[in-house]
Amino acid sequence: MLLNGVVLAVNYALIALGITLIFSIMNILNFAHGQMFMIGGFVVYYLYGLFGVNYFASLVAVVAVLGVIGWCFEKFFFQRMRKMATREENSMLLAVGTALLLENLALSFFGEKQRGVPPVVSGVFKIGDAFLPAGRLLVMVLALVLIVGLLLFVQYTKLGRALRALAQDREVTYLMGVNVDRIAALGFALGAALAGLAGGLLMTVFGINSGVGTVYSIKAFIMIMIGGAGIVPGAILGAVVLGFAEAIGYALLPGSITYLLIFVGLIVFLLFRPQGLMGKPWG
Amino acid sequence: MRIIHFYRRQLLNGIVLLALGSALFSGSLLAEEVLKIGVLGVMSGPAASWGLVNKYCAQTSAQLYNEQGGFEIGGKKYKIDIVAIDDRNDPKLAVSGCERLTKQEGIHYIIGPNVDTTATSVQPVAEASGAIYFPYAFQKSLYSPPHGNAVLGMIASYQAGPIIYKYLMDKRGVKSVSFIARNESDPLDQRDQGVQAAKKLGLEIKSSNDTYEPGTTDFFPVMSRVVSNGADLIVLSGVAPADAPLLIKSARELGFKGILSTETAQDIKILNEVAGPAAEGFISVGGASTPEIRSPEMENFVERYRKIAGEWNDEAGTKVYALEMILQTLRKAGPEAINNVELFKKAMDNFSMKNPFLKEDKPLKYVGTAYFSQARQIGVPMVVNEVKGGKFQTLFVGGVE
Amino acid sequence: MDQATDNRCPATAGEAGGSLFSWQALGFTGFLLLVFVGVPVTFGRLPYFITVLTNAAVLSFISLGVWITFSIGRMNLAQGAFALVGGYVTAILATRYGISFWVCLPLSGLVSAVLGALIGWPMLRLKGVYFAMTTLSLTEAIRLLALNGGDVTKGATGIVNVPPPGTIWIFGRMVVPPFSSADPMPYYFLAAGMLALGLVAVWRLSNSRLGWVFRSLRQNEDLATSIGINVAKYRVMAFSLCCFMAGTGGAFFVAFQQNIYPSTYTVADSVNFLLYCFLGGLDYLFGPIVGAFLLVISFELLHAIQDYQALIYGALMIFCMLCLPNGILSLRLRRFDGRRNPKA
Amino acid sequence: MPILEVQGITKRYGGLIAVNNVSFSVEKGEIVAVIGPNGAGKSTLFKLVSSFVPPTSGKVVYNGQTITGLPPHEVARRGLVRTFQETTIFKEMTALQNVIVAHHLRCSASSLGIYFASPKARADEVSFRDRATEILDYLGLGAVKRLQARNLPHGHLRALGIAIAMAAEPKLLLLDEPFAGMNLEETDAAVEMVRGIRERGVTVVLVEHDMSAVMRISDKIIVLNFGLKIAEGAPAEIQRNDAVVEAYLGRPDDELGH
Repeated sequence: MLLNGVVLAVNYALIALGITLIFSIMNILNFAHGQMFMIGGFVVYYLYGLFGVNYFASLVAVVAVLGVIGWCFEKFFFQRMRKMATREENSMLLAVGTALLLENLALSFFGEKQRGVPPVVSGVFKIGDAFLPAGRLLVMVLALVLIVGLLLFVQYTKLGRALRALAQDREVTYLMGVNVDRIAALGFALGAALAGLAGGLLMTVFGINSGVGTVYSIKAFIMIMIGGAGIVPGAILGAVVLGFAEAIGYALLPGSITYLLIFVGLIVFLLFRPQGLMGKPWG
Repeated sequence: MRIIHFYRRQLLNGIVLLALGSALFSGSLLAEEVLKIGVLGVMSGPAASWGLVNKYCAQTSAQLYNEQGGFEIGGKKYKIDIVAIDDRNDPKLAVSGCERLTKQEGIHYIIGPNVDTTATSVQPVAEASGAIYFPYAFQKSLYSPPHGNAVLGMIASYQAGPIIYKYLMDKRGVKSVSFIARNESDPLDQRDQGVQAAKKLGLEIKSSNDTYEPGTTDFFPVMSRVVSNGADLIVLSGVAPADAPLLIKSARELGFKGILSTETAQDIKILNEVAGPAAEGFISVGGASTPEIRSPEMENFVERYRKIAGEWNDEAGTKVYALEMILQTLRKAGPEAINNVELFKKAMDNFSMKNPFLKEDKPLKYVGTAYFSQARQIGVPMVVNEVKGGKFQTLFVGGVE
Repeated sequence: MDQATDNRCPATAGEAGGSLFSWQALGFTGFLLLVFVGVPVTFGRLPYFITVLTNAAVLSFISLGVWITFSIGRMNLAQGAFALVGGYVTAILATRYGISFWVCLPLSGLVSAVLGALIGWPMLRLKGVYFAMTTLSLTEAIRLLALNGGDVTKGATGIVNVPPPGTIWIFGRMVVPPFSSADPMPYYFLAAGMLALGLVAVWRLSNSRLGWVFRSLRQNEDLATSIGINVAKYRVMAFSLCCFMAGTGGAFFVAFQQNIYPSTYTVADSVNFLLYCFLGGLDYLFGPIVGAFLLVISFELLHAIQDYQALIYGALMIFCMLCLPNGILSLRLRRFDGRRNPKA
Repeated sequence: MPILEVQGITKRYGGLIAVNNVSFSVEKGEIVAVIGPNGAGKSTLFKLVSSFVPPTSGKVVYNGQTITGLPPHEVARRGLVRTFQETTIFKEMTALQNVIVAHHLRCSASSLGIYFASPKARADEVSFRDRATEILDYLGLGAVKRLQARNLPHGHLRALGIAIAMAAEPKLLLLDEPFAGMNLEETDAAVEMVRGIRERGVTVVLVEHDMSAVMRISDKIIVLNFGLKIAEGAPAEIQRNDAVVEAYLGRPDDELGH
């Protein structure tokens, strides 16, 4: 049960990190995040599942594809919107629109069926009373590596620092001579790539279909709300909380009651602590 | 200002194009006698495959008949025109879709909708406008008097359940059972019926209140609860084709050694892709789809279906029946029945023909009297499959009265 | 631009009473004529169109509520939740206690409004994304509550066979004929009536001082507090009005479809209500109506190109958002400004 | 009786003490200024007095009644009205609409009355419009009253902020940095404006950074540093006060911090 919580938490963290990255840079809640996750899964399905490309090479392709999608979204949609719109709600609704577009595109191109791929590794580990299939372990390890890699990247590279600066203060970053639009597009691409990677990893365990997007988007929202929107450690913490809440809840209660409690808990939590566990107050 | 004008022009162009497009599409099928059949179901979103399979089946059969110059009723050949509407599983859209089919298109025979929510929503409209519809939803009130316009298109799980359980008790020594259901109207209903049937047969019910949310992807937690009850058999009640392989995989990964079964149709490709070897031994209900019992006509259909839909879906083995039954019953009832469903209903009562999709010579009838006290169900043969070596293998063929 | 805006809303409430004869009123009269005379005469024989228009009318009625919360500067994703609450109130009262639909309809709105006030009181302290996310959670929470409601909501099996609205007799005269599913016309009239009433009510609200107070909340809550406006009170007032509309709208659909399930309103529905407002234009009272009618009708029109229906629908929406970020109605206004004020 | 008495008010944020046991009083008709270097706690004190932030301890007495703990709109209703440091206005209304809305407290009609445009509500609105026009004219905004507020020139924005506050008919007006970012000429005009407000019978408390303007108009000055009151007195006394001079001149870093 707790082991399962760990596996869930690590994977959720990957999703949450992507969405929190985009949020911190642009103050946009990326509604299409789940759809990006889904597309990442499909890229792996086609490359690894159908054409027999090496799994890790497929993951690299996921980064490339989603990076381009994210970059285009920011470049052609959100940048434009920010310059034209008079109300802050507009970007958020545009994000909803992009989610709808991606989902419908996926339905047209990938079809409606559930897809899966052969396991990358097989076997099941038994730890005490708990079972840990090797596939899950692999996904967990890869996700952990990615998370650590991302944190190092944001902390120590030039681009990472520019992203952080942008997240803190748009104006100042602009004055510092950084090309804000370009960095923002790169940030969006990075966030999208993370969502896609999460999809590429998790699809080996759970499979994928065109309709899963919204579910993951909502989970991502819950996580960053718990942790504090736009805060990197907050996203990880949020993922841990949600992962364990789900694992423990499902083990003790019927499924729908678990989520009922999670939602009610989230509402009550936000009422008392709108900034999340680690975040600064927003708005 | 110029920019705005530019966009406005584009917008206008778009609207004109749209209008033109729709005019073209509706104008293309004129000339001969046309028999329009409606398909109403969910064709987008997570459950899209249910409605899409209905649509593809109807289109495939229609294409096959139209190539032979149409379907003959009362000496006249009719081109079959399929009008499909996506209700997105939204009752609001189902109602307006049904209005559109019945009132706008003048259609009296509709295949679908796919779930209780939408099926019960279209009931008043269909009855008021004199249309027969073929839902793939199990709510009994749809088919029982005083309602009489709905015809169940498949074997209901509460019909298949007892037969499967009995078989497994006799042949596999199953003594206890656990249920897991998708938390929606139809599946929960199926589970309750399944539990009753199992009790009647004397099976020990180890657990029955585990459910999962539509949209769940990680079934590990819920499955570990079910597996821990230690039943010989786990019944997946009303699981969607997308969920079944994940459930099976989780159960096997958790070390479950017993039998897994479901009472709904599944898709072998999805099972293989997602569950892989874990799908071995999984028992499900299909239509006349397994290769060993198919007739040549069915083979022909399968091939054409592949062309239209891109790939075969085993669900289609069940859903192929609806249009065939509509057409054959119309032939028997005569051309007046096209616009008068009362004649159709009368013809249903003692309708019988050779099942064209089976190799074996078996009759195809309307059944369901035992459940709905009137014959409001297509007598689809109940083929129980087991996954063996990545393929469905027919365990036995049963039927419903 | 600025001049024109000022002319559009000349002052606050004082003059609104006098503007009854303005072009707004004229437009509204035209709208009434179209809805109650034009449509029945033109489409009376086409029940399918009538059903589509009925759907669009009630959906825009519900969206009007969302528009009110937009006017206090909150993105409300809980409208689906309150529509569900309203729907269940009607369904339960009508099936279990046999209460007439005509009593259930306002009652559903009232229950939703009270619930909205109770939940809204603490929740409206949140702003921006946080409010949006909390309301989104609420939509899910209410759906799950209905799913686990046991005997009260009948869980996932839903409540079916809800009787249609009955006859109204006043002094022995039949004022409203019984509704039947054979004829969508009475439903259409009811829907159109609700929309017209809702429109007048919200129009009145938005032109009165209350509307200006709401707008002041959107622009700056602290400043509003500093001049003595009880921010919390007006926020809750706006929100529960919004919930009232959701509740009555939900009740209508129960009577129209004669059933309700937990999945009747989901997050997708809540999002749609927002989109209707947004596409029409958040600054215009007619925004949600234009948006809802356009989206509902264009979705139906796109049936012609079945396979790509959803795809084109999505693309069209993005196109509108990018080219008309302030809504479709902003087109008309910009042109209007351009003529009067060539330099703008 | 003083119109405002602040008694030992303290505000802590976590371990940080923003305002530490500050007391002072303001007589009717006075102009009192609170000054201090950046980070001295002026803004916090301002929020404490206007009840936008609850104090950790101490209380504020206004017109003989304790107002600590009352919601800020209630405090405004009693006649203690604040302005904002930034150019806080209702950006998407015209200047006139801004001031008309700000008459909210003077509404004699109920919400329902307003909704149905009862005669009372109509009379209200007519009088609000007249009064708003009068206030705007008085503050020199008559010519721009039909402009969308967000397009007003910078200097006018602060005047509009004050006009909004005046519409609430304050007995005590709290001005937050009314001279910040102004050049000499503008400051002169603003000083005249503040004097004019006092002439209309309004007591003024202002928080300000600009020493010279404050020296010219204040009857009394209170100096804060690190949350503590370090001096209080007439402008001339303050100018001679060593502690004040040190606070301002001895720590040039603070000045640059903004």
